[in-house]
Amino acid sequence: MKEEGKRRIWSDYQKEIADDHFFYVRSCIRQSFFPGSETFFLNFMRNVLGKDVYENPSHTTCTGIGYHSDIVPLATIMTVVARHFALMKEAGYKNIAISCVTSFGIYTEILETWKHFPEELEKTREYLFKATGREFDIPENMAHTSDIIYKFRNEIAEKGKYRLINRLTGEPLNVVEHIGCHYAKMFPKSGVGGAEFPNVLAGMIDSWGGKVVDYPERRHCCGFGFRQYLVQANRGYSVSNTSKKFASMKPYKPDFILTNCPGCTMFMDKWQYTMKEMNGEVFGDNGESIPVLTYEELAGLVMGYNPWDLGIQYHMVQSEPLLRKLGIEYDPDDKFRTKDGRQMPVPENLINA
Amino acid sequence: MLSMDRNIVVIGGGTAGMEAAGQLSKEGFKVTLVEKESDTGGHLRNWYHLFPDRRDSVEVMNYLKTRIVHDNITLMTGTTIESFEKRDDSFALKTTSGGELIADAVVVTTGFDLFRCEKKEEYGYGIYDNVITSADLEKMFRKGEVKRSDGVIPEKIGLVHCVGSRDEKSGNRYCSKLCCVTAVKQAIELKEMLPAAKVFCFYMDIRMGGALYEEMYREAQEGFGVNFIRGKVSEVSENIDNKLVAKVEDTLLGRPMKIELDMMILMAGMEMSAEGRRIALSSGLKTGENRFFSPADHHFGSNMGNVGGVFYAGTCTAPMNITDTISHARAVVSDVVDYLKTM
Amino acid sequence: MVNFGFTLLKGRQIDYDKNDRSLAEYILLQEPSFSICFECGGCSATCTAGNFTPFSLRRLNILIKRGENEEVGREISKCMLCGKCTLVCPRGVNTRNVITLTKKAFQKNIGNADTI
Amino acid sequence: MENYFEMLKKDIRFNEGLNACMNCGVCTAICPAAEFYNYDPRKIVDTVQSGNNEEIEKLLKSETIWYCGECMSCKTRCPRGNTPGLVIMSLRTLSQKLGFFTDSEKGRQQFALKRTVGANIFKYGYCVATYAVRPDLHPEQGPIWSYILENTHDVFERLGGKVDEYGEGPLRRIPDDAKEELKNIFEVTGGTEFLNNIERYSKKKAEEMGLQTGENGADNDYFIKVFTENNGHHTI
Amino acid sequence: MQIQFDPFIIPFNIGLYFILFYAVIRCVRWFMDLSRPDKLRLQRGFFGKAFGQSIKDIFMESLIHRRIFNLKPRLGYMHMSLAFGWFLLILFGTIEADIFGEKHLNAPYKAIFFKFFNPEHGSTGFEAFFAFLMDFILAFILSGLCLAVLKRFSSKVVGMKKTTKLKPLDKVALTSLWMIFPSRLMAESFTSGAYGTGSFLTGSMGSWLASFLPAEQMAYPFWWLYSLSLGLFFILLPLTRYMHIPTELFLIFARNSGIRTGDQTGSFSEIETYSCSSCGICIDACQMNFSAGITNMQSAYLMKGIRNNDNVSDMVQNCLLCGRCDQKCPVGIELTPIRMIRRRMGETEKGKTTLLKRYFPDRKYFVPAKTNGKPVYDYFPETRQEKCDVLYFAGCMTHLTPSIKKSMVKILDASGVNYKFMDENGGVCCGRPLMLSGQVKEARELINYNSQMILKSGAHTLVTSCPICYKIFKESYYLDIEVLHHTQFIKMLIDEGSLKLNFLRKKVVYHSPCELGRGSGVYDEPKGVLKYVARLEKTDFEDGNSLCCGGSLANMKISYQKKNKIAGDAAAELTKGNPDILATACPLCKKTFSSVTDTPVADIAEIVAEALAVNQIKRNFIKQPASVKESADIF
Repeated sequence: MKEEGKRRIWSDYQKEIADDHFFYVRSCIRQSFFPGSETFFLNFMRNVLGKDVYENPSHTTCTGIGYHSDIVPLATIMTVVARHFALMKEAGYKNIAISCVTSFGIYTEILETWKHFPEELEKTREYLFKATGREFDIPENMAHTSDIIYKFRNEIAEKGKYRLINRLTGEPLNVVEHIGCHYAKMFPKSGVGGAEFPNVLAGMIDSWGGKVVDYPERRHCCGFGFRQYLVQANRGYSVSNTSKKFASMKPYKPDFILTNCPGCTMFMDKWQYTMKEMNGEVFGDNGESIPVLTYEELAGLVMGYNPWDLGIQYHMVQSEPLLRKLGIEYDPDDKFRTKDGRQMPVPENLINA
Repeated sequence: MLSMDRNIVVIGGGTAGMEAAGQLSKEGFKVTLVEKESDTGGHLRNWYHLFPDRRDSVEVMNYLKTRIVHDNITLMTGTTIESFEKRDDSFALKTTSGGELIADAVVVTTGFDLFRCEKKEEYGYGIYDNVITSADLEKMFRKGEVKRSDGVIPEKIGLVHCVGSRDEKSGNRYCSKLCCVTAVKQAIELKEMLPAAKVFCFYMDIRMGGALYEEMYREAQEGFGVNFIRGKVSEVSENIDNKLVAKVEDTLLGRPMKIELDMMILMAGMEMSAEGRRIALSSGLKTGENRFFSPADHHFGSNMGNVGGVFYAGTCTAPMNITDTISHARAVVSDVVDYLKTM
Repeated sequence: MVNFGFTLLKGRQIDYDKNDRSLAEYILLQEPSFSICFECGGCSATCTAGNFTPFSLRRLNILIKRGENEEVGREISKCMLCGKCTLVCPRGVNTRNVITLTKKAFQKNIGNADTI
Repeated sequence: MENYFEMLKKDIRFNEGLNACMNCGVCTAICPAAEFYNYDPRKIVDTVQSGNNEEIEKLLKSETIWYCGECMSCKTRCPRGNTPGLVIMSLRTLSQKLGFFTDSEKGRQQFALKRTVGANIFKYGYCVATYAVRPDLHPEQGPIWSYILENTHDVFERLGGKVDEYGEGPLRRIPDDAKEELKNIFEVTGGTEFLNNIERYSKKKAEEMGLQTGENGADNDYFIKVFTENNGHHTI
Repeated sequence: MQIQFDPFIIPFNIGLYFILFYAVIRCVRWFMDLSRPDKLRLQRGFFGKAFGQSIKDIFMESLIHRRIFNLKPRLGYMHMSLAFGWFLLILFGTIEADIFGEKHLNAPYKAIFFKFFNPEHGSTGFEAFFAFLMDFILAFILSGLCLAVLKRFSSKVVGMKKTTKLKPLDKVALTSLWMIFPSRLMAESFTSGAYGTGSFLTGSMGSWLASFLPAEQMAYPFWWLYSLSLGLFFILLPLTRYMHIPTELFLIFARNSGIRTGDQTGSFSEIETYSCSSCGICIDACQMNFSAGITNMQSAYLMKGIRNNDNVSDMVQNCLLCGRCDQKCPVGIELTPIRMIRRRMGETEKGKTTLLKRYFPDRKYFVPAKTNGKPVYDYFPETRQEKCDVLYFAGCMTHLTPSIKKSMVKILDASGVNYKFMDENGGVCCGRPLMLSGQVKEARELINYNSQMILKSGAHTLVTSCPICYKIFKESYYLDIEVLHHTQFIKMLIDEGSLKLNFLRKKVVYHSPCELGRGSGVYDEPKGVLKYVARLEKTDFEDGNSLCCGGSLANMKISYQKKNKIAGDAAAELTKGNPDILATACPLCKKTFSSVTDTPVADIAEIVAEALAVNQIKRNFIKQPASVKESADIF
């Protein structure tokens, strides 16, 4: 494998990422499953990097999951998205930072559509005005929050307390990166490093000292497939695709999986539990399962945040083995405490616990 | 006798250029053959055997070399034409080194470039060690040994048709016409060199238009047991024992398929050469949607350019095999003669 | 044991390297003309059985070559050996012998024939 | 019989997604659905581009169009710049407009999606929200999930969540006026009608099958049926 | 006073009694193995009037070898001189011994070695007559022997293109056989020389030998040699193809008692395989041999293979089943049925053979496997068929030659019969190809399916255009309605005057399809029709002798190229006289020939359709608006 080849491709796909003044839109899944990640992102941007990131409380879902479950028409979702642009315009922002990869995909797709079919743009303006009396501009810069972390990856590396080095062996950690399909597969130019060899996570892992694993099913979908997961009868599809990926990465003995899509993070975490339950299969080294982290969680760990404030204890697959490798000292009995330090009951049969 | 005092500049010393120059000089014209490389021959130099009869390219090369040995021919290697313009009846050609050539007619034979397979990212050329191009393979043939980067003899080899041809994503909608037969030729040569190896051709259509091409195809199946799988390779990756893993649909079964390969050969398509593009821009020559020079007429003017006195020969107008290129190069002469008569 | 209400699915992807192609090798040895099929589908178009059921000799040939013997086993017996395919084949493949050999091979347990 | 091909052409996603297909199969080669369902996006595009009305109608009533997971991997590689995924989406939309979706087991599931995701959008302003993910419908979420649901407030508080409170923060309550606007948008853009359409046809089907649908929610026979039924004929 | 005994006769006696004893045992075993009805048949045949016929056949075939004679006189003569000559030698030898021996009813050796025991015999006139007779017969035999020896070295001598290959024991037996008569000649000559007796052959040769050799002493060793070669030959006989000599007798009785091969192995098919004398006539008759150059699968080899209990499955499959060899076999072995049985048996492993096994082969006869109820063709649609008087079944092959189909429709419409087209939109195969490949169970399913259709139609006649279908409809369908090939049907229509046909001024030759001609014995109707509508010319290959087009569905192994070779050669032979049309009555023959000859090839139906009087088409068109297709243009 020739690294320079990848670098050449990456240099072809350097998307422009705004530096400051972001209008932040949340992700249904990320906030429901990884609230700590979104919180970290905002704190880190605002307090550590001193950036201006604005969140408007009355922004809503982009209805993307509904759209991809085919119960929300295109015109509708375009207008919902337009409403967010309107809120952004009203607040005087031009750069949008999107927390969800599905949303990111939707936003990109819609902007492309408007480019090719200007009449759709006009129709959307009318709809939005009719429905809300609002007007909107198309954002100047659109970035997924992982793009932004990528942009500041070296700052994090400098400020960070830890590197992705196995303290026990001194070797760099084997990291599997998983990119949400809707991040760049639809519009390669919209993603850092394009669709085939995306750099957005690989870049982070690189500059934080880890080693990226390139395994055969790297580009394969995590298996969410919207309706294929949301309806119980279809979940076989979902878990089967995930198991395919895991079987393919297993020989590389990954220390953890890094993803930029909240859905993927959740599935790759929860399906490991399911597969273990179904046929006792585990895919990590020495009989452990593989921790799955969001890039925010990883950045947080690298920066030396308290793991429990990042919420990694609320995954099915627990990260203690990884923390030990990283040499992060953590307080076990702080793990399940409330904000004000009250001990909560300890959940049972978690994985790697 | 019209030819004596007329000079003609031929741009590009590849197959077409050499043949055209030779033919023109025989007609008695003063010919200047300009070649940007230090030596003439163009792509032919890198090829090993030629289809359909598998004769050594060197024989053809030697033939062409003898063609351009003639008092009327001035050979200028290592020279690049910057641009040229028509001054009433003659042309002034600027070389990049600042020189100038005056000609009564210009024959453009700038040929083709091979598609840069890096652009087909999903095949990982330049990233995965054992993904190579048809041209790379010809070099290996010339060396007489086909090996993986780790020196191991490959046991399973895949040849991928239509790389950079018939592909919007890589910018070329047209068919490069010769990749199919090249693939079959190389498949046969691979089997001859490594009889134990399994060879697979991944194709969308097998376009065996030329004389004796279809026969080669059958020979490959019957005599050498080459496997033909109808489906465009979608994605290539490397697994832990660094074999290549190709994903393709076996479209005739309607089922996705995964296959491990020791080596994968990309049939690089043909593109208008960078040189040609530059000259087209700088000198106002028309090019088609496929970026090749578009001749004045596709049926009876395939050698004529949109500027009177500018002529084309060979693969600067469309993908062509050696045979057609040489015929095309010979045909250009009659057009040049006709043109100069009217001067 | 948790009841999830769903299970892992059997993949449809042909895993060329895992498949057993002894059947194909056997047939190629006995009936060399098997190699020159260029999958034009003439046989399937004229097939008497194909008139009633989605049975395709073209498809069968490829399945054999890929080592998808299980499906071959499910399909092979549908043929009535009427011989139209042999007559229309532009490459002169001895199609009926391919069928008979396949059945024979399965009886000899070549190419995990447990399927029929 | 209407001309379904013409109807499809009215959908811009269809025009985006379908140029000429040359059946090369790059889409199927990497399609997650093709690997586990009796499904071949290439064939769907081929059928559609044939413009054969009967075939298209069959498609609209079939299980096939419901297998796609809309991961859009197919868009990346198509040498003709097609997007089978988009073609499928337009087929699904049409199938629901015409009420054909209730003819297939997988199609009927749209009802379940409407009752869950669809409902969430109006109720919470989110497609998915922690408290809307019921462990009984999501056993694969594992023990941690029931734990989080039992201690939602505490868990979220520490992680900066604002469960059911106004203001910024994860899982905050969406202001009513915002929800109102969302509603209006659905009204204006035909989203509401589309959802009612699903509801209407599903109820019709439920009657045929002699099952209760209830006015809303997941606790009715028809929902349970479509949510859990799997005839096992979708894969080999 | 004569000597009564001499040790040299011992080998002969051992041999003789062994072979007699052995023959009895084999015959008993064969008899025991016959099915009960066959046993009864044989009994009735043996003690009934069939007996006379059998004796006649034995005389004509086993001794005179009439059939071989008709085919290849020189070969016939060879076989006859040996068989018949030897028979006479024994007969008259016995008579001689009986008359001139010191007592009547001597032991056999007395007759065989008569000269040794009666050296002075032959002086008186009556004796001399016998002496002359015996010499004459001996000379007759030796002449045949010469031919046999020559045949070994060049088979052309007896007009054979190929002769059978031998295995070692055969060689030994053969030499011993060859030794018998020369040694007798020498022995008798020397004895005669010593005693001045003997007739024109032994006498003159004897006196000449005696003139420079000590005849007295020389004779004895030759008597030994004579006896040894006889003994050795008798003992080896069962291991060699000469076993056919005794077996054929049994075969003739069995056949004349009405026993047939049927569809499973049993003692009759075993008797047949042992009756094969490897004369090689089938090899010459086989187009696989003289056209395609395939020389390892002909019936003679198959019989040998079965006798040696080799794996013959490939040999069995690689055959057109055209039936030319059955037709020509001088012993009248039912070769095709035996092949068919073997096909049903599928793969047979080469069994290992001990010497005992070779004298007494084990009798594990093949019985077709019981079918398990599970249907293979579960995808067939519900059978449905409208009522009609005549049901027309085109057949798969006919669908590939649509002009035959069209012509038949035109003819049927013209004839005005109330008919229905059973497989107009493609039907289920008749099952014959599966039968031919030995897959009886599968074939039966198709047969049952089609039978239902036919019965539902309520038709009284089933007409088919394809001899392949015709044969199986006739043989395996158990239909209680009349089954006709379209040539027979057309002939019928012509005879009853319901077809008005013009006479075509065309020179036509007729190729009789294997399945229709040799297979089903239909020769006259097709030719009758052709005579009626055109000028029918004879070819060198009429009726039973007609060639195979090579396209036969029966051969799964033969390559496309070789098929074409056979077809090409056959077509060339048939079109020698440059006919205007090469007529046939089988879609497959038509298709096969069309691609290899420039002469227009036409099915009889097409020719008749062409000859159909236009006004009649009109008439019936008005009467019966059934579809009148445009005439098949083949000229």
